[in-house]
Parts: sequence; C-alpha cells; structure tokens
Amino acid sequence: MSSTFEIASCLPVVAVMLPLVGAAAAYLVGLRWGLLRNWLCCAVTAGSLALCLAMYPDIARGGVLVARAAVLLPLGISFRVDVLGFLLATVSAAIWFLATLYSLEYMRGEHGVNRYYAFLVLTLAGSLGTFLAGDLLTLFIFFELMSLPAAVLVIHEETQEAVRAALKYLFMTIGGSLFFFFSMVATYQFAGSVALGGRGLVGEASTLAFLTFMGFVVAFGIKAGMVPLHVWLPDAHPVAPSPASALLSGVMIKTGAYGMLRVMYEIFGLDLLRQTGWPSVLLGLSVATILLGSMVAVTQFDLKRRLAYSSVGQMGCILLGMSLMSERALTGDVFHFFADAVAKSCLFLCAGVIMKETGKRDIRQFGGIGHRLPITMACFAIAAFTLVGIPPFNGFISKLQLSLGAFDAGMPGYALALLASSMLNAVYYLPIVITAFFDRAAPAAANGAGRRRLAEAHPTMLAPIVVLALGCAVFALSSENWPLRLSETAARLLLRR
Amino acid sequence: MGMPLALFVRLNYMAAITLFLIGLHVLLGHPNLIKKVMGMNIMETGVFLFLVSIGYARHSAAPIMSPGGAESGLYANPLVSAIVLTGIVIAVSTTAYTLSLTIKLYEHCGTLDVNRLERLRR
Amino acid sequence: MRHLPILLTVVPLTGAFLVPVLGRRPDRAYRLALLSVLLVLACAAGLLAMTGSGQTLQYYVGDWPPPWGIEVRVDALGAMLATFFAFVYLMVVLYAGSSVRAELGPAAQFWYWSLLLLLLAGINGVLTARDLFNLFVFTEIASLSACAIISVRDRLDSMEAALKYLILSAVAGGCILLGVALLYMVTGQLHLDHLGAALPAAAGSYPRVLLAALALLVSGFALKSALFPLHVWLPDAHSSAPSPSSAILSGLVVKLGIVALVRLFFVVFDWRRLVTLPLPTMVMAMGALGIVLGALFAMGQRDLKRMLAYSTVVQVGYIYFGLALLDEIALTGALMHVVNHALLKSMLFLCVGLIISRTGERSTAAMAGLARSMPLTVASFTVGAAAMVGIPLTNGFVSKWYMVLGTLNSGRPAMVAVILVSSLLSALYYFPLVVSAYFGRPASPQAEGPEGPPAMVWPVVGLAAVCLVLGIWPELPLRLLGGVARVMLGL
Amino acid sequence: MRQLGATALLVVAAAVLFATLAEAPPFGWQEAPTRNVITDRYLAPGAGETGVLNAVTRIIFDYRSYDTLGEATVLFVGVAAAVVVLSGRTGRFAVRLAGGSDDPVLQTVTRVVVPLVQVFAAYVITHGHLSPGGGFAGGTMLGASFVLYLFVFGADRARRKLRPETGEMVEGGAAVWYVLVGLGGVLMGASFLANAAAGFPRGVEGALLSGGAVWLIGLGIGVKVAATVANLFLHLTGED
Repeated sequence: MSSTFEIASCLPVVAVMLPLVGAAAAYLVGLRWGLLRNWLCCAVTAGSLALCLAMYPDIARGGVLVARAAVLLPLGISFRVDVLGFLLATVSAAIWFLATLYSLEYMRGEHGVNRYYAFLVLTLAGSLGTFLAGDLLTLFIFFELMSLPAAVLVIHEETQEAVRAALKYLFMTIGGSLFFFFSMVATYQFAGSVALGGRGLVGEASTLAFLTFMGFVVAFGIKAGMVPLHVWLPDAHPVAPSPASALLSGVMIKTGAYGMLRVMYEIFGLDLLRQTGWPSVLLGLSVATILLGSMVAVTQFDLKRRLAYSSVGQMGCILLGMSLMSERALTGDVFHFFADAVAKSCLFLCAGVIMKETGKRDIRQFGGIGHRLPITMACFAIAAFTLVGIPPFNGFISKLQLSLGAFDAGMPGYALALLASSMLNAVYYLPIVITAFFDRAAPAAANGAGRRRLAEAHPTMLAPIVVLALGCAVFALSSENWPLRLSETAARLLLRR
Repeated sequence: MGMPLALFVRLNYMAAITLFLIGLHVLLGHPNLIKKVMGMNIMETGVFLFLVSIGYARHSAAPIMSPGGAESGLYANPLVSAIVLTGIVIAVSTTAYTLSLTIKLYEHCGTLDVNRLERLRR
Repeated sequence: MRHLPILLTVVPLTGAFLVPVLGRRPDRAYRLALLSVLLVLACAAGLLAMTGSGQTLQYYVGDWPPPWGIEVRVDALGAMLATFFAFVYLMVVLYAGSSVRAELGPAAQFWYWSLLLLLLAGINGVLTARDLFNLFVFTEIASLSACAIISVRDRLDSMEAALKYLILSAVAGGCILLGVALLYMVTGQLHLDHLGAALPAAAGSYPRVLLAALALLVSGFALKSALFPLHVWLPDAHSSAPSPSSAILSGLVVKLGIVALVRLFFVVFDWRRLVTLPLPTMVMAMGALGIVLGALFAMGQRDLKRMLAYSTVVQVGYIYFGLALLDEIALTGALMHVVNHALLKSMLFLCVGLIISRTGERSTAAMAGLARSMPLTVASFTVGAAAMVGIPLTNGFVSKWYMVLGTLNSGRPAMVAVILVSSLLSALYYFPLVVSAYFGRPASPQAEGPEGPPAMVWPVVGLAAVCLVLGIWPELPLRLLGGVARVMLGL
Repeated sequence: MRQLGATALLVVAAAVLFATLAEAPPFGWQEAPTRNVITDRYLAPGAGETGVLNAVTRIIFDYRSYDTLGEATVLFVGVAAAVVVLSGRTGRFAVRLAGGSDDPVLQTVTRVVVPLVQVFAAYVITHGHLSPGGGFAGGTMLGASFVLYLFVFGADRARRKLRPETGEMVEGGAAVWYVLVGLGGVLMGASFLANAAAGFPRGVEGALLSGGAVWLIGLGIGVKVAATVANLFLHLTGED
C-alpha cells in the first residue's frame, strides 16, 4: 500500500475553482434573487463534495492526483491529492455542505445575508485548496484565501465586540502568514523548491533551518489555536454566526494542524526531525495547549466560548499526535482530525439551535432544555461523548490510537496528557448534557408557565445536526471503518513505510 | 609639498567651495526666505565658479576660433562653459519660482520668517 | 521606429509647449495632454516590445557619437518603467480631467496640464538618460515641475509645502551638480559608460575626490527620493498637493532618484568596488530605519493623505533596502517594487482623492461605512492595502517574495525581520481603515447617487486591476527585470 | 537648533571638501584629465564640422543640444510655475509699479536707450555662433530692455505693449520652434537635433547666415528667453 503512482487529473483544480467561481456567482445572483442564491450555494458546496468523492476511485487504487496550473505567480500553482488530503477535503466539503444547508433557515431574515453566503463559499475554496495543495506556495495562497475572508464571517454581526475580535483575528492571521512566508522562502532558499509530497526538502540542521521550523510552528500554531498563540480564537469563534463558527472551529483551524503535519513530514522529513529533536518544542506546546484549553473551558459559562476553548484543547491533542512521530499516533492523529471536525461542528450547530430557539447562551440556564429540544440535545450529547472519548464513538478510537502511539514512541507520559484531556472534557461537557435532560428544578423557570413545550428547530437545521451526530457514531460502530482505514494509509504514507 | 602649498595652487577651487558652503549654510540655516533665496544663488554660483575653474588652463584663450584658422592654440575648456550656462538657466528658473512663492506667502502671512510660517501652519 | 527613444521626451515636451499656444481653454489643454500621454504610452509600449527580446536601443542625439554627443539609451529597465509610468500617467490624466475643475482656479487649469506634461518629459528623460549631465538636467526638470504641480493649488499649505520641497530640491541639485563637476574634473567624461571606464584610472590618482563625488551624488539623489532621514519634505509635499499630483509625486517622482542611483551604482561606480565601502551598509540601515520609523509615523496620522505619504517613506526605504543588498534576486525584487509601488500608491492617492471629494473630509474617520456608497473605490483601496501588506494574488506579494528570497540569498537572514515587520506594520495602519470602510458606522449621513464621475472612478479601478494582474501573472516583468539585474551585476 | 545643525553640517562638509580638493588636479594645469579627445574635437580649429566659430555655442546648440532643450524646458517650467503661483493674487506690490515714474529725464533717456539695447540684443542673438554671446545672453538683454521700459513707464503701459497672454504664447511658440528644428533633422533622415549630419547648410565660415540649425535654434532661444524675462516681470509686478 505504501507504493503510490501519480495520475494527472483536473479534478482537484475543478474542485477548488467551483466554489471560487460559485462565490462570485452567489454574490451577483444574490443582489437580485435571494432564494436562488441560497440554493446555488447549496448546489456549489454539494458539487464540491461530489468532486471530492469523485477522486476516491483513484485514491483507493493508491494513486496520487496531481495537477499543475499554468505558470502563475513566482513559482506556479500545483495540486497534489493523496489519501490525507483527500480525506480532509472530503470531510470539510461535507461539513460545508451541511453548514450551508443549516444556514438556509438559520440566516433567514438576518442582515448581510448576501455577503455571508458569498464568503461562506469562498472560504470553502480556500480550505479545499489548502488540503489539496501540491506545494507550499499554493498552500500559502489558499491558506490566505481562507483566513482573510473568514474575517468577514467573524465580523458578521458588526457589533463593537465583533469588530474588535475580527481585527485581532486579522492581525494575528497576518502575523502568522508573515512567519509562514518567511519559512516558505527559507525553504525555497534551502531546496530550490517548495513541492510537497517528498521525504524532506531541508537537508541538514542549521540555525536557519531551526528558525524555519519555528516559523512554521508559529504560523500554523496561530491558525490552530496553539497556546500561547490561541488568544484570538475564543474571541473570534463565538461572535460569528453559528454555522460559520462550526466551520471556523470544525474545519478551518484544522488547516493549521494540517499544514504543520505536511511541513513536518514532507518539508523537514522524519529523519531530520528524529535527529534534531525539534518536535519536542511542539510536544511541550501541545501539552500546554491540551491542559490550558481544557481547563479554561471549564471556567467558561458562555456555551460558544466553552466550545471554542474546547477546540483549543482538541487541537492540542492533534498537535501532540503529530509530534510523537509513531505510526499509530499518526493514525490516531489523522482520525482525530476527522472525529473532532465532525463532532465540533455538530456541537456548534447545536449551539446555534439552542440560541435561536431559546435565546440563551449561558450554560447555567440550560436546565431542562433537553425536553424542549430533544433531538438537538441528543445529538449534542453524542458529539460531546465523542470528544470525551467514550467508547462507541469516534473519539474513543482516535484517543486510543494516540495513546498507543505515545507508548510506541517510548513516551508513555504523554498518554497521561490525553487522559487528562478526556477527563477535563468530561468535566465541562457532561454537566451540560445532564442538566439539559435531568434538571427537574429548572424547567419551570426556563420555559415559563411551567409547561413542557416541544420547540424543535426547522428540519433543514435539524438534518445537518443529525447527520453529523450519526457521523460521530456510524463509522465507529460499523465493522468497515472507512475513515480509519484511510487514516492508517495516510499515516503509513507520511512515514514512508 | 605640504598641505598649505597643495591648497595654494588650488586657490580657485577653495574659493568656489567656500562660496558653495556659505550658500548652503544660509540656505539651510537662515530663517528669512529672501536670504534663503540669496543663499541658494550663492551656493550655485560657487558650483559655477568651480566648474569654470576646472576648465581653465594656464595661458589659454577664450574658446572662440578665428575664421580660416588652421592652427590649434590653447583654449579654455568649452564644455564646462556650456555646463555652466545650463546651470545658470536652471538656477534662474528656480530662483524665479522660489521668489514668486515667497511673494505669495508674504502676501498671505505678512512675514518672511520661516519659524513664524511654520507655526502658522499647524 | 528608430526615433522612439527620443520621442519619449519630445512628445510630452511638444505637448507642454503647445498648451499656452493652442490650448488656452482648459478642455482643449486637457485633450492635448491626453493625446500626448497616449502617444507616450504607445512609444513606451513599442520600446518595451523591442527591449523585451533582449535588445538595447541606443540613440545618438544630433548624430554625435557618445563621448562627444549625448546618448539616449532605452534598456529593459527604462522601457518597462516608462511603460508602467505612462500607464499610471494616463490614468491620472483621465482622473484629473474631472477633478481639476473642482480643485483649481480657471487660470491655473491650463498651466496644470502643461506642467503635468513637462513632468512626464522629465521623468522619461531621467529614465532614458545615459549622460550624467543630461541626467542632472532632466532631474531638475522633474523636480521643478513636481514642485509646480503642488503649488498650483492656491492654498497656503500647498505653497509652504512646495517651498520646502523646492528649497531642499535646490540643495540636492547643488550637491548633484558639484558631484558631477568633481567627477568630470578627474575623469574628463560625462557619458555614464565612459565615466565607468575612466574611473579605475582616476581612482588611482584621485581616490578622495571620487569618494566626495560619490557622497555628494548619493546624498543629492537620496534627498530627492526621500530616503529616510532626508524625507522631511515628503509628507507635507505629497499630502498638500491636489490628489492627481499626489498620485504622480508619490508613485513616480520619488522613483527617479532611485533610478538615477541605480545607474550610478551599477554603471559608473563599479558595485564590486562599492562593497568595500561602508556605503551599502549605510543605505541598508537607512532603508531599514525608514521602513520601521516611517510605518510608526504613518500609524500616528489622522489625515488620510499624510498617512499615504508616510507610507511612501516606508516603501522607498523598502526599495533602497533591496538595492543595498546587492544581490541578483533582491535587486529584481526591488526593481519590481518600483513598478508595483508606482501603480499602488498612485491608485491609493486617487482613491483617497475620490473619498475626499465625496465626503469633504480628509481624516481617517471619513472612511467609516463608505463601502456602501462607494463600493468600487473601497474595493480598489482594499486591493491596495492588501498589496501593501503583500497578500498573495496582489503584486505586492511578488516583490515581497523576491525581497525576502534575496535577503536570504545574500546571507543576511536576520534582515528578513525588517521586511516582515514592515508588512505587519502596513497591516496595522491599512487594515483598520478597510474594516471600518466595510463595517463601520458612517459619521455623517451619506450622499446618494453615484460614487463619482465615471472618468474619476474607472482609472482607479483600472489601476487596481493591473495590480491584481501583475500579482497573478508577473512573469513578463520578472523575466525582464531579472535580466536587468543580471546585467547590472555583471553576472 | 536649526542654526546649530546647519553649522555642524558646514564644518563637516568644509573639512571633507577641502581635504578632497587638496588632492585634485591643480588649477590651470594644462594636462588636466579634462583635456582629452572630447575637448580636442570641440576645439577643432576654424568653423570645423559644425560651421560655428564659437566653441561654446558649438556645444550648447549642436554637440549637446539636447541638454539645451532641457535647459529651455527648465526655464519654461520655472516661469509657468511662477505664473500659476502669482496669478489671481491681491497685488500688494503691483500698485507701486503700475504707474511707473513721472521723471521726464528718466523717460527720455529710456526712450533712447531701449531701442539701442534692443538692437544690440538682436546683434548678440544673431551672432552667437561667431562671437561671445548667443541666444541666452541676447534674449536676456532683449527682455531687460522691456523690464527697463516697465520700471520707467509702469506696468500698465508695459502691459499694453506686451500682453501677458502674448508673452506666454511667444514663449511656448519659441520652444516649439526649437523642437521643430530638431524634428527637421528627423525629417531629413538623421537624428533628432542633428545639424550638419541632417544636411542643414553649414554656410560660409564666419558669415552671419552660417551654422545651419545652430543659427535657427539660437534665434528661437533668443526670442524665448526675451519673452520669458518680460513675462516673468509682468507677473511679478502686477495682478491679472
């Protein structure tokens, strides 16, 4: 399985161009026909998903899809899709489609809807491009194409708070991109190329090489919400509209970790990293990220802020997995990309329903809410269990693999960090679920008039949540765990076994 | 040959440079606008004098040929004269423009003192 | 076709001289100017096509061969800059066709067109000059007419700014002329190539004279191009001029000193010899200081045009920084940035001009909420801001890429920080404006109707479009400039 | 502070420049580096290849005529800039000169002197290729005669002799003339501003009508400079 062959294909280009063109079209159409625009956006995201899935046959055969666009920019643009890129692109396209579907009802009657949809689709182009990029420059460009328009989603409410959060986000993003830029150019200086997919471009350890590595750590760390560079995240994610938060937290921050993964194994290479021990920097930071993110989450009572800090903690797990550098850790790592993306976006979409239907965002007022929103809260519970790592769900598999990987790498101590993460997750997620269903004192106060009234959300909002919740469970329960299989292949490919 | 002698045989240059520096000093340091214009002209005159001095050769004549002459005598360098002529015209234009701005400012503010103008500004 | 190099200057000169004869009515003067600029653009494009194939066009004015007569030479650098500058000029002239009526009195109007053409002649003269004294003459034409297009506005601050600029220009002019005189004294040559050939011999006998000449020339041209500690005139001059003038001054005129110094460093004074002097280090340090301090000053400005003017100080520092690295890639990047900044800064000044004429305010607060009433202008401004920061798909990214690569290539990784800090600082003063334009609440109720006369809006959009095109497809200028850099460094 | 800075600059610059010049080629040295093939050709005996006896005129109107075009342009820029700045002003100075002087002696002398100056100026302009002088010197004299007239008879009467618009048109026209003569070279198949190479007649050595394009350009420059000087004074002394 480790042998691959290249297949020239225009699929990656089309998959990226479709939302890019779709965003512009959506904006123009939306100036006149709102409804048409909404369905156009759904169609575009669904189309992207279909295009991603269309790559599967080739990927399954062990192929790598490559495409080179005409000479643009200083170096040109290229795409290269292997298992890892395929898995993440497909998952993100799927979540985008669901979030767009969810937006149809959620955004009804809001201001600036046209802008919202156009940028929602535009950021899809950015993140697909990031996952499918064949070289660092392409990755950089799409990384920016995703990050900068995302500021528009953050600022959507146009409140003072949103503007401040967006500016903070913007400045940190630009700061991060400068570090990325520096490291990318330095890589080019080392190797005369920035192509991904090799076994390491940076030949030998030097001060500049270390600076390059640290530049990447900072650049991707900012995006991934790594402590201490996470400061923008808890401000920016909660102020966005819920479907946008789901994408920001569910998918977009994953691009940071994805970039780090690619850079570590394909720009620096396993040998160099083993020899120099640079990933230990990342190990330390990721443990700090796990613990700090989870602990701060416990102290937050705003639902979306708690979820945002939870994202920080989960990103810590992902960063930890990649810096352990063992096969099972990597398998768990890639699988956790998938597990966390699905679960976290499910949680944010649930939060959107809760806020929309009850007008509450403070966790302490959620008593009995499960009786009003049974389906939503059931899905919330499933997603929460996933993140805690309770057995039948995805999260259990990824955390198990990660812990096993820590033992493989000869660093069992880090398994404790993962354990601590799960426990803290339990501390801040389970009370929400428990009070929602079992708090008997609160309903009277919460629902007024003491009546238990069913007030479930519109089906187009509910459907995406249910699908995502199923996504948390179905693969883990079936004997044919498709994402896990792909994760294993991806891990082997990264390690070149 | 010591430094004093070396300077003595280049006295013209020294004088020209001295003029240049005096002009520069007035142009940058003097607060009065009219004096500044004068400084500008003195500075430029210094450069012209320097240029003309470069072109001079001992016992040379003005570079105007006699008709039908085939002999080549020793003439001053005509190129520097041409350069100076151009330089003078540039200096004249600059002066005319500067003076017209000065007049305009004087009519607006009633002063030629740069310090007071600057204060009026902000 | 042989005469194209000289037509670059002769066409605008003729246009300018004809204005007081034929075009005493402003609209006729405008048409004359437009025609001249179009012709210049055509000539420059033709020259670019010819030099693109590696040709260098030499033209002996009056048919006198070089050491006796004056040569005008168009190389790839000259042709490229002339083309882009002429394009910027065309856009500015189109814009000014509508805006001068509001900004200038009737008597000043037709002279304004004449002065604009004279400035274009000066610019093209500097770009094509191959004779040191000729270079000086055209530099003076450009400086004087640059001052003149500031003081056309009958306002006290414009007059004062013009006077300040004029006085410092005169100082610079004096220094340059004295430098030329010293060089001539010890070499007896004025043609750049011949000067370069005669210099090694002169360096044996008169090393100090050459050093003094170099110092005078560098300080003179650095003053004219506002290298950091010598930038004091720039913010006043560029912010108090009418907007089309600001666009030209900031976009094109400051580049002339840079081009002149490029010629001096790489044609006259052998750059390999310069490396042994502290000069490159000094220029680099001044450039770096200009980048950082200029950005800090820019952040403190409440006036849009002053902010842009300080940003010019930053960008000039940036270009000098790239030149002083004396590296092929960095040089390519710096020259590319000359083109990029010309397009960007003139576009930004025209944007701000539109905003000022629409809102009647020039403070940064005037931008708030403008995106609704002026979508095209604000979109163009956004492109400009993004390019200043160096975001991919804009032309600023391309030059940044080359600058950073060149800095690494020349073995100075620590200096990369300067470039990156400059980008970050640019973001800090441009992006809040963009965000407030899109999401801010307008301070005063906004006027209804179109965002401005189409003749003012479309040039801005056109410039922004070229910035994007160069960002996505920079291959042609990069190829040419890479060749130029190799030739200049003698590789 | 400004004073102090300027003085410091002065001291440093003086030290550097004097030290530099102690090394320069001595003044009046007959074998100075500036004496080379270039000056030899410029100083060719007789009328040489240009048909011009005055070697300085040879350079400014022939060998380096392009610089002179630039020079004329600078003059044009300077005056245009000044005219724009001065137009539409309140005219605090204008009043004093508008009437001129009532002194009959002054007026009579001026009436006599002005034509003499003008004739001499015409001589200087037209003989620039043969003797010291030329377009610039003669043009300035011609302009000065007008300035003299203006000072004595006042700006109002001077304005009647030469309206500012006319002055500007003459100035622009003369500059265009320069360009046209240059383009004549192009039309005749040579380069811009070519003289003998383009086939302009060199004429008889030492004759008034010799030197080809040099003579034509000199004439234009004379007119242009005269118009410039006159124009500038009209604007400096009065409002529009």
